Amino acid sequence: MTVSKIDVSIETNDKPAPPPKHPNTCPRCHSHYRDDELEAALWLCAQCGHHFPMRARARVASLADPGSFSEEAADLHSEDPLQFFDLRPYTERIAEAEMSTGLADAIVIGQATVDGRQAELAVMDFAFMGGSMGSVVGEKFSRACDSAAERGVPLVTVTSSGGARMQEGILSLMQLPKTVCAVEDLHDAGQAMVVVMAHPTTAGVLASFASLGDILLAEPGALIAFTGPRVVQQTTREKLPEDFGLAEQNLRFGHLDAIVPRDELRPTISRLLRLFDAPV
Amino acid sequence: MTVSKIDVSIETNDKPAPPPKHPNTCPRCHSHYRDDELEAALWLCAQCGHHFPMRARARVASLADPGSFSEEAADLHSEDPLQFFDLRPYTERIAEAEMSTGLADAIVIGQATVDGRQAELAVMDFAFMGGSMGSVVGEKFSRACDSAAERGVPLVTVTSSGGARMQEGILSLMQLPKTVCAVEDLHDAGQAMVVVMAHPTTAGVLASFASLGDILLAEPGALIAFTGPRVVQQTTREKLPEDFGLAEQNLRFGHLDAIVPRDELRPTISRLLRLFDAPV
Amino acid sequence: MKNVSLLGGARLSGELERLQRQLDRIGAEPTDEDIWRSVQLARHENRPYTLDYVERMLDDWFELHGDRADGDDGAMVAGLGKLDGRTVVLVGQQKGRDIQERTRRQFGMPYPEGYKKAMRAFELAERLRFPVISLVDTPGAYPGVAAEQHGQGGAIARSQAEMARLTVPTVACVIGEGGSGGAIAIALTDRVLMQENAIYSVISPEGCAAILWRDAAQAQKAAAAFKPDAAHCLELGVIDAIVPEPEGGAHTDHDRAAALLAESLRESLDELDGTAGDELRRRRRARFRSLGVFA
Amino acid sequence: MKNVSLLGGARLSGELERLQRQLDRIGAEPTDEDIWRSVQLARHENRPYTLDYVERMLDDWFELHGDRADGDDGAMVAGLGKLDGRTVVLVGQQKGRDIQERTRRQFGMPYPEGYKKAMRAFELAERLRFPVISLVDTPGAYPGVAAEQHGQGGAIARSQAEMARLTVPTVACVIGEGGSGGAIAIALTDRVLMQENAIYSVISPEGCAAILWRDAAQAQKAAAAFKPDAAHCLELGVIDAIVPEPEGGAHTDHDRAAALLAESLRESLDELDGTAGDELRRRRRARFRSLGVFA
Ligand SMILES: [Zn+2]
Ligand SMILES: [Zn+2]
Repeated sequence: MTVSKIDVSIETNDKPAPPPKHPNTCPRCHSHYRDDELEAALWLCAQCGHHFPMRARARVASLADPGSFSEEAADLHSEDPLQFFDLRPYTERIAEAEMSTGLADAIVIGQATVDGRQAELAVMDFAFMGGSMGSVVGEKFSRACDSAAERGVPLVTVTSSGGARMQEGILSLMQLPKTVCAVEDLHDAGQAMVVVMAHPTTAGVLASFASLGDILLAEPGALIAFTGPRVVQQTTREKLPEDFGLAEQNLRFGHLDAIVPRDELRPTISRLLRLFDAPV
Repeated sequence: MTVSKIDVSIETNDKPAPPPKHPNTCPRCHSHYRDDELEAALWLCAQCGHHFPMRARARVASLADPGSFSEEAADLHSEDPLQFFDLRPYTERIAEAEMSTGLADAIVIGQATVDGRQAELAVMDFAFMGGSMGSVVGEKFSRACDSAAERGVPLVTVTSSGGARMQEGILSLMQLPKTVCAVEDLHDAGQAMVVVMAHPTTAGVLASFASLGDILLAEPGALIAFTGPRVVQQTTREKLPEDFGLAEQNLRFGHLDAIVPRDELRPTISRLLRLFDAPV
Repeated sequence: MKNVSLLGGARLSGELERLQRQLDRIGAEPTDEDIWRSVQLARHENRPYTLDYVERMLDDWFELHGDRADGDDGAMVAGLGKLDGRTVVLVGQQKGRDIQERTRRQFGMPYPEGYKKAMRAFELAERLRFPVISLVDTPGAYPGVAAEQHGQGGAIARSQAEMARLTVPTVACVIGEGGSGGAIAIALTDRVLMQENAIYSVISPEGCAAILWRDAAQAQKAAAAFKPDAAHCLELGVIDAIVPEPEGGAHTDHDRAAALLAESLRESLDELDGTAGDELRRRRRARFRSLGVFA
Repeated sequence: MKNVSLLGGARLSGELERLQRQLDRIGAEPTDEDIWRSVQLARHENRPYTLDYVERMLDDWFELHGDRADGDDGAMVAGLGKLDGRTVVLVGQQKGRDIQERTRRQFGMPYPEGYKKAMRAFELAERLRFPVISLVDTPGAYPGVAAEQHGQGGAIARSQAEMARLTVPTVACVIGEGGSGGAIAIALTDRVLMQENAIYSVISPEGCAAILWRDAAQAQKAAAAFKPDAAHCLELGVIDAIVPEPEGGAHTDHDRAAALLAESLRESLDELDGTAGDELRRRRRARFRSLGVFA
């Protein structure tokens, strides 16, 4: 009997690396920041440029023209189709994530303008259960595709995900083909998708809609991997290259169009919306 | 001023390797054969399986059902659009090739049945100016595509070419896009192409129709390269792998579906014609 | 079990009836032990693999090799064959029978090169109007350095996208392990079938246990929780039908297993016959877009 | 020169007139010295390269990187930009200006990875309905071990096939060396232009001389024989129009050269505007299928 030792899922799923002593300590240069300092600086380290995690609503605010964002499908909530119970019930984990993030799930979608040009935004939030992709993420992303197609505007997607929502079992896996089909429908409607991969973009999200953008951007230092370094190391015992799975390696191997620092994202997306003739 | 030292063309063009003392001596195991022995054995060395060059008409006879081959466009001849003259005039080289091969140019096309199934055949002949691709090769191959499309039958192509017909200058290069367009028209008509790459299939032929077959077969030991080993060696000074550019390497690197010994070609093609539902 | 509603909006009534019949036949909800037995049978070393079925189901098999770029991935098989006189393109992961073959085929875990080979086969099918059969049997896509460098995630995404574009009939069957992204990469099809003792899951039981229970040895508990068995997949609308296996499991009688699989594939292809290509595609996308549970 | 008939059957009469005007302007047949001067100017180290034109002709340039498989080939540039307010996809080989850049860009000789990057750009153009502009400037595809192993011949063939399938308007211009298969890989377009001092040939003069004269030093003689200059290419129907350069050659005034090129590209795109996609494709294929001289 062959028992596979392979785990192709997501090492970071629901289990983010332990936070440093103070959450606003830069892991690279150890500078400390107050919340308002980081917020004013787009959560970039002023000393070394490290990209701190950025929450979905802050991300939307940093990209959309002030007051232009109109959220869609904000009320969609996960069900518990498998009555899943590991060390705790899934329903309890969701309730806790809702409380701590103020979000209904790991993605926010809606209409906005960027420098006066219309776009649809779909922005993931790693803080909600590791940005894992359950039914709600799949459904909301798909609706963002439809909204963009119907209004004839490009879709701008920001990804950050540890992978599957294991508690939804096989339905979590089905969000891969579901979102792929939604992107294909968007493309058939003649609309473009720009993807910004933030840290981390892994597993199911990378293996579905995130890789299907017409333009693929990434933030510096973001982990972009189907299987992350720890699982690769454990499974294959291979020696890993220095920058294994990082955005920089992905660019070198031809998987990205550009690495764009966070403070240049807005002008870059603005330029792309002009190129895609997004309506004013 | 950058003067390029790169010659991306064909080392074997019009300049085949010097023949061994006796043309029927196996270059691998040095066995000798009479003409009729080789002919009876499909020009395969009985001792080591070496594939001797095979002429176009013999190839047709080995694939088509007896009496079924009906040649097309047999009367097409090259013109001399550039009045090309190197050490000798192009017209003289053509006349000589015609005399020595009994062919009008480096390809033979026509209708045939294989095990009772209809197909179009397009078979190149390296003996005619190194199988170089001039206007006549391009035109006849394209007509073979049209004939196959019109009759609703698959096209079976056997390639053997050193590359471009330099004496036709830029028009020789234009046979690449020309034959590519012809294959696209064939595919749009819903018909399949099987390609058999015989030694050597290089340069322009490889970089156009030969690579576009739905099924790519090769004979054992055939050189299949855009740039052959000598030019690669001279240009880059790289150390070449043992089997550089050979069919075996191409299979390993994913560029071929199968290597098929010559005496298995006919049953293989017959099977593919069944799979393509070629008319009886 | 009946309190979980039947999902998958885009179905025809005839299909709903067949679903109901299958649910009735299954009868009682599988116990945790039943589920674990499926996990073990799905991985049984004598279970028939893709090429075992090919050799029993198809005539005139011609295997395609290579991705036309980097290599020929042994973990993915692609080719042409005749199923009852009809030419089909077949793709499928392939595990190895002995240790040499397992190594050569990476235990059925494809590199990006494998998915590119599959995509090439899909393109050929589309060009020449052959239906596609996809046999899913993988622990997952290969988790290695070169696989990542060559774009494993992107390859899986693009393979699905390619399948979402096809206008020929397509049928997938999970014949062993349907492991995660590596499986769905070739399973975005008009009909999705699953053998009685196959499993289909977003993560291996061991992986799930290691993450959620902090203990890989809790695999049986994890499997019971995420329910990768065919009956539950059918109930959730993830698959369209269950393919019966010989009494005791497919490994007990390869010939009989192949005959049963061939019959189900034929039935699915017959159902899809005569539907226009763009309508097939529209329904295929609607089918997958309907999957998920939310409020 | 007039005794060689005008080839290229599938032309419209308006285009024939323009051809005739251009032939008249050229006047006398280029001498062997004229041809050799073109060879030298086409390779001049100060000649504008693809990115020199991009920066002068296009607004909002966004460069695409990578083939989504193996790497990002510096010898091939691809991106999006605005030409007079119209979004276009542009691809082109890129030589290097200094020795570091030349090395990084392999002297403008793409690997298969470069052609795959171009194909990706073509697909994007097709999907989003942008016209394609292709700037050709290469001694040829890279002749190395890895390039062969990754399928140089197949990549060139498939890039052409991709271009033959597009239903958006496409224009190519040879802006320097149009060297052999490496050039035609991105030049199967609705309109093919050539700058006054560019060359377009099936082999380099040195390569031709080495093979036919058994002496690479006879390059000038070879060039005179196979006539890679714009006037002869126009006469043979291989190109549709000649793009003028500043007096003395494009290297003397990059801005002026870019303005002249932009004007010709704009004119070509305007001509193609309003023709249905499948008709564009039909004419494109007919154009290339008409090339050749035989009896
Ligand atoms: Zn810092
Ligand atoms: Zn021998």
